[in-house]
Amino acid sequence: MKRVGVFVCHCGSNIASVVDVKRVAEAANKMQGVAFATDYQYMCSEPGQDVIIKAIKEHRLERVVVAACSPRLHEPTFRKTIEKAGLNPYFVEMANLREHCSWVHSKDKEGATLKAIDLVRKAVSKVNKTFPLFPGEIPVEKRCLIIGGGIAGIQAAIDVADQGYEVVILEREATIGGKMAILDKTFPTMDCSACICTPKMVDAAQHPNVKLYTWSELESVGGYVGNFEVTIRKKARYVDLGKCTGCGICETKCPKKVPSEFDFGLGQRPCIYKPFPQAVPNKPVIDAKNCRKLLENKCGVCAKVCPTNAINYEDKDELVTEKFGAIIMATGYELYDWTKDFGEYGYGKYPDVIMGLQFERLVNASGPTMGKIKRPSDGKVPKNIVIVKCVGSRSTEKGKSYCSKFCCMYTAKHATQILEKIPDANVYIFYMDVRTPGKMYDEFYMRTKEGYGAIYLKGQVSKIYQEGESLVVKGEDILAGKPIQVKADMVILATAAASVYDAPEVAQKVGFSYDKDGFFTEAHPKLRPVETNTAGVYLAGCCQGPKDIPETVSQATAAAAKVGSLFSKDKMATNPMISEVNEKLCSGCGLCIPVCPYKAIELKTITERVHGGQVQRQVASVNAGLCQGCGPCTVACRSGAINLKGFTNQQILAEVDTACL
Amino acid sequence: MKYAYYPGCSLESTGMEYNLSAKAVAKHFGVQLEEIDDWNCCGASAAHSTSHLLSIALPARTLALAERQGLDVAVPCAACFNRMKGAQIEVRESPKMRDTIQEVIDMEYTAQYEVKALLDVLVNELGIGRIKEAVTRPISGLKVAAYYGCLLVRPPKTMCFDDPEDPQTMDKLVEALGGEAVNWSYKVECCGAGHSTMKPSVGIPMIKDIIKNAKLNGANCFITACPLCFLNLDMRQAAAGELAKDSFQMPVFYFTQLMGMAIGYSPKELGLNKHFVDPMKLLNDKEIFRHPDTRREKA
Amino acid sequence: MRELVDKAKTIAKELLAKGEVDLVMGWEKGTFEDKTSPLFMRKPEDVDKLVINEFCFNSLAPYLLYYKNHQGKIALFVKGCDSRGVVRLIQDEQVKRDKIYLIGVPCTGMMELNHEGQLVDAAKCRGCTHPNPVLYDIILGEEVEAKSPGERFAAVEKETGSAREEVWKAWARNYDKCIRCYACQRICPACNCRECIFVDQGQEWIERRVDETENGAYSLIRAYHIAGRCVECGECERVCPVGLPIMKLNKKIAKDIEELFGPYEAGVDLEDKSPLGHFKYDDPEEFM
Amino acid sequence: MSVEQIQQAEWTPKIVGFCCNWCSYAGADLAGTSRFQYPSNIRIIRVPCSGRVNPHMVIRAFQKGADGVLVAGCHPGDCHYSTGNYYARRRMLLFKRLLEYVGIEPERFQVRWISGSEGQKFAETAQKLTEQIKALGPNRKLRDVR
Repeated sequence: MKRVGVFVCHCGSNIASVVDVKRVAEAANKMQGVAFATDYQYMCSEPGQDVIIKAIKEHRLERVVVAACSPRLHEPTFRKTIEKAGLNPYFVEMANLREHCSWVHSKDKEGATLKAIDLVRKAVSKVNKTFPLFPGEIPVEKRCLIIGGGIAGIQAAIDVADQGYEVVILEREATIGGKMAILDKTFPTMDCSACICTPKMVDAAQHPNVKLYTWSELESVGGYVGNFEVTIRKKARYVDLGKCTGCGICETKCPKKVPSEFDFGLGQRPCIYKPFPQAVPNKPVIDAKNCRKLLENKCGVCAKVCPTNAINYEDKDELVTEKFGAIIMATGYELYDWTKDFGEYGYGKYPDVIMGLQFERLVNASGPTMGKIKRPSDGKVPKNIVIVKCVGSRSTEKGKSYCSKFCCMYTAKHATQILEKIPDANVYIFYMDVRTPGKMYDEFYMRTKEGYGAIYLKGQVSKIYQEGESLVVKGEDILAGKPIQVKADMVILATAAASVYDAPEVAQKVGFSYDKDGFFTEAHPKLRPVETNTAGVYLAGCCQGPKDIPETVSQATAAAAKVGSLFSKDKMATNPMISEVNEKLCSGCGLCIPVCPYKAIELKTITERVHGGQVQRQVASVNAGLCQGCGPCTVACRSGAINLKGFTNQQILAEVDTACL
Repeated sequence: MKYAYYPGCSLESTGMEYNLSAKAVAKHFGVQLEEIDDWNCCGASAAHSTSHLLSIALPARTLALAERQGLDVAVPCAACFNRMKGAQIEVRESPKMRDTIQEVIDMEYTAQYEVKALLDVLVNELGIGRIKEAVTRPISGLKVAAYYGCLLVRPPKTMCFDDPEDPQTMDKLVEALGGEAVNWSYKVECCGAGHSTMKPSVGIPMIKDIIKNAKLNGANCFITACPLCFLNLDMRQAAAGELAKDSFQMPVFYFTQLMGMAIGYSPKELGLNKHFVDPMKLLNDKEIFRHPDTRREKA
Repeated sequence: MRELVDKAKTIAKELLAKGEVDLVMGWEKGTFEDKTSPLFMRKPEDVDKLVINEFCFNSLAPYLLYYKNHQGKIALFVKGCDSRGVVRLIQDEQVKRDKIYLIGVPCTGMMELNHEGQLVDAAKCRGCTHPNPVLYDIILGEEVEAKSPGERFAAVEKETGSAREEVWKAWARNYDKCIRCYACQRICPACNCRECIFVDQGQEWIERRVDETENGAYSLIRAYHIAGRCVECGECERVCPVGLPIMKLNKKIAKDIEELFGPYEAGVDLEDKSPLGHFKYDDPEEFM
Repeated sequence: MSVEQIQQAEWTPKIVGFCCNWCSYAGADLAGTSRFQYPSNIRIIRVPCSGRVNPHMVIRAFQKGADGVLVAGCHPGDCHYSTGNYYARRRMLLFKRLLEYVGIEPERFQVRWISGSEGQKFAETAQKLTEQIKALGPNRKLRDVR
């Protein structure tokens, strides 16, 4: 038994008006192990804390119970108090006499007083089983990896780099820029997307603290917060970035053309190419799947015309491993592939039924039609255009259950763009709801409708089919209460924004969770929206869920701020209330491993002396940098070999025992 | 191959030619169709608009009888198939429903046997290859609009033997028989069902749209696997034609009739004399019943 | 089963003679006709004592726990249920697959004497779903059919709301009988802790008393400790000297797992995840 | 009055509540700050997560004299540790069925999701639980009667 001191707080009249605090202190004095008990008006006040410090010294107290308010409020306060008195800060336990007793039993004074005594006894029994705890320290590698070089990644990179830390942007495409580089205009201001995005791309690339790994993939991630070890696959580019000047001769001379991914197949590109003219880095890559030199060892024109000998057909993938202290996930989104589910819209067999991003290219001045809206099938200018919203969004039957959030605004944008470029056009927009919260957003929508005259029809489209040269769109106008049929020259589908196809795989590599739709899960939906449940990994942009550009940029800046606060110290203190393994008891069965949300447990091999010989066996081991102290592992362990410091089995059982007395 | 056979009420009356041709074709390919003893109404649309339990119990009784025969069930009519498959799945997935149904029909029913559309059996189970081999009178010259209607492949989670929006089973069949399956847009639209009788102002335009679209896409006849679709397209074609100011003259066939034709059965054996839109004009024009060797090839 | 013994002997002898393994575990004739004992064969001549018959109850899998530090390879005969015990031990990282050689015995069911002295089908085999080994290196003879797989949960009685007091009384009577010999724990392949919390004196979890409350806690918590891990071999109940219906609790949990989380049989597939080691977002919430 | 009758008259239920720190304990705190009244029978044990609650602790409570046990955690999807309560849910589902199977009244062991904003729900839960246990009377099953 330790010498325990009990300090009962009146909290003015908050506790004392209901609970007989004197009686509680007296009862405490008689409890086993209690060496001293007293009551005081305000324990948390300066003089109140002094009462505790003085008593610890005078009565040689080893453990302290403060019977006052909720530990969620003042536990940190009293930890500091007893630390001042020379005790380990974890030697204090609180009995919650206010929130859990006086305030909720104000009409039952006797019952409340008896309960208060019980709560004190419970706290005494728990504090008796407390062991000293010491926070650990882990060094922090002040380098940040940003996975994904879209606008989220670029913004985060600039913001982290501006704080003076080194940043690496990992991008799987040949250029940074992401989806924003594809867009023509941005709502609601209608400024040109490239005009605001490309300068940012250049800023990031030229920043002295930023390093770009384009045309690279994430291979593996090891380690933990402050100490990630990341292996990156730099894919063979066949162009020596050091030698290439980006002059572009190779691109013009390459004899083979294939559909351009950047234009979603609406335009063509050569087999040595930059995805778009303002690409960063502004240097080409060879498409190994189509290049005749690499496939058949013929051609070789690009090497012949290259003035700097930058072409290297022998180039190979290269693996690099680097250390980082933090990772920002900015992997973005992709449009849901409607062609596999939407037979009623033709499974993609009608060329004039296109997706929103394809339209962005059609209307873009540097796009395949030089900004003239022409329909893909025959290049005619469409007069009647139908836009279908929520294709694959908000559906429990097909596609995704969630709202893709930015489609309402971009369809309004598309409508105004069409009506500006083709003044006599008719734009019909089929919608489920129009959701336009945001600064100047609803005004934009109203202008589209009333100023430009886009025709909004509430209802879903049941079928699209080709009839002669035009498309027939059958739907419903539920406000008029009847079926409706529109003859259209072109249909734009506002398809759902979905997670990138391999997002779950990436999340598993880095080691955090994702939801049923493949979006990355934030640590807390309200209070920790840019963190993941893995310490040191942060989220920015659409990888967490659909969002528009301003939201993405804000989140990227927020993630950068989080990284900044992590990097502001050389060493990180770790929470000491984490799991620990009693290796003597641990049989190495590994049942605790799958239940850990943080992947903090792994098996390690230890060597033991048994009967004079040495044997090796496996035991669980907890990574202090990853463990957050939640405790499901302790329940998975049948033999009690894994225990949670601060909430040990012994402490909780002692509480149970006394609570039932 | 042996199946319990549930003709349903249509095949005894308006769809006699479907029954006739189905039995002939099945026999030809050695598919034994053993009619379920004492079968009853599938409930059609009447039952499930009255009571959900009734709509499960009616087909379940028939299925329970079939279970005694120890056979999977083949159903020619799309509506019957839809009801029966629905009942089977619900009983299979819910032990509670199984108990209730067994109590209601006072018979054991465990839903262990499959319910299949006759189309699925005669095309997918049999295999396109076997059908191709058996063709002696290719139906060349027929440009067929394969019309599936709304029930045969929907709801997709229940029916699941073909694509709900762009089904292919009958199209593949037509190609195998030597005809041309046209690509058209109204494959799975509603034929108007009972509306053509109850409310012709709604039903007839729906039929008109279907026939119009098929014709626009170059079809010269229909193939279907549903007696009600057949009835609407065939019997109401004149009315629809009036509305469209076009005497469509688009014969309608059950898929079994086209199969029977191609493997050598006579028009009478297939009930081709029972149609409202006389198919013989088209068939003679395309010389389907003339021996292939002696056909005059027409441009 | 008896006809398999010659082939079994040949295999065991060959394994030992060639030195592929240095220990073969099997069964030998017991003190009584209807019993066998585990047989540990180290030399080819030891193999002569090997028997395989309908009395080879003992699962040899738990004995592997005694050979965790064994250097060489060990061969053992496994019936369907025994092989599931081995899978359990491999999944629990107690045994390495490449350190053991499994000789599969398709099992036609064990036999035991009833109170009238007649030979009847053994209780533990009722509802067996895997008479054939699920994991083996070599198998003796043809696979056999499960006799009564539909009765897997036959032992689990329906919960009776009104007669709850009676139900508890029946269990309390049972708990009262338990002498805490821990035979059930020793024989269980899922009980592979280094120190069992019920046996180790230094723990706070339990008091080692023989009375209704402590025995009750022991039964329930032991059942819970092997929840989702019990391979349903029925050995615990067979070895219980006072005849407690231990498998009732284990089968009840197995049945609930199937009902709540979907089809699952422990120790059948090495790749299976334990039902308590993962979750689904839409797991039922019947207690709300 | 016989001794038993006296005991009966004086008996008030003992209820042990395991509350996760981030949601249910906070919910109980909120019940306090909102002054929602409930009977004084419940003793709350703070645990970091409902996933920390070992069924053995529940048994222990019954052994030591609890008449009812509550395990409360964050709503699915809200767990501070993202997934702890999902494991708790599976464990408690099985364990509750097991207790009921051996004849322990379902009301005696209850599991609830109570968020940090559900002070009202916490108070109502405590109220209802107390009433249910009062109606059942003292628990003798599994009880250590020494």
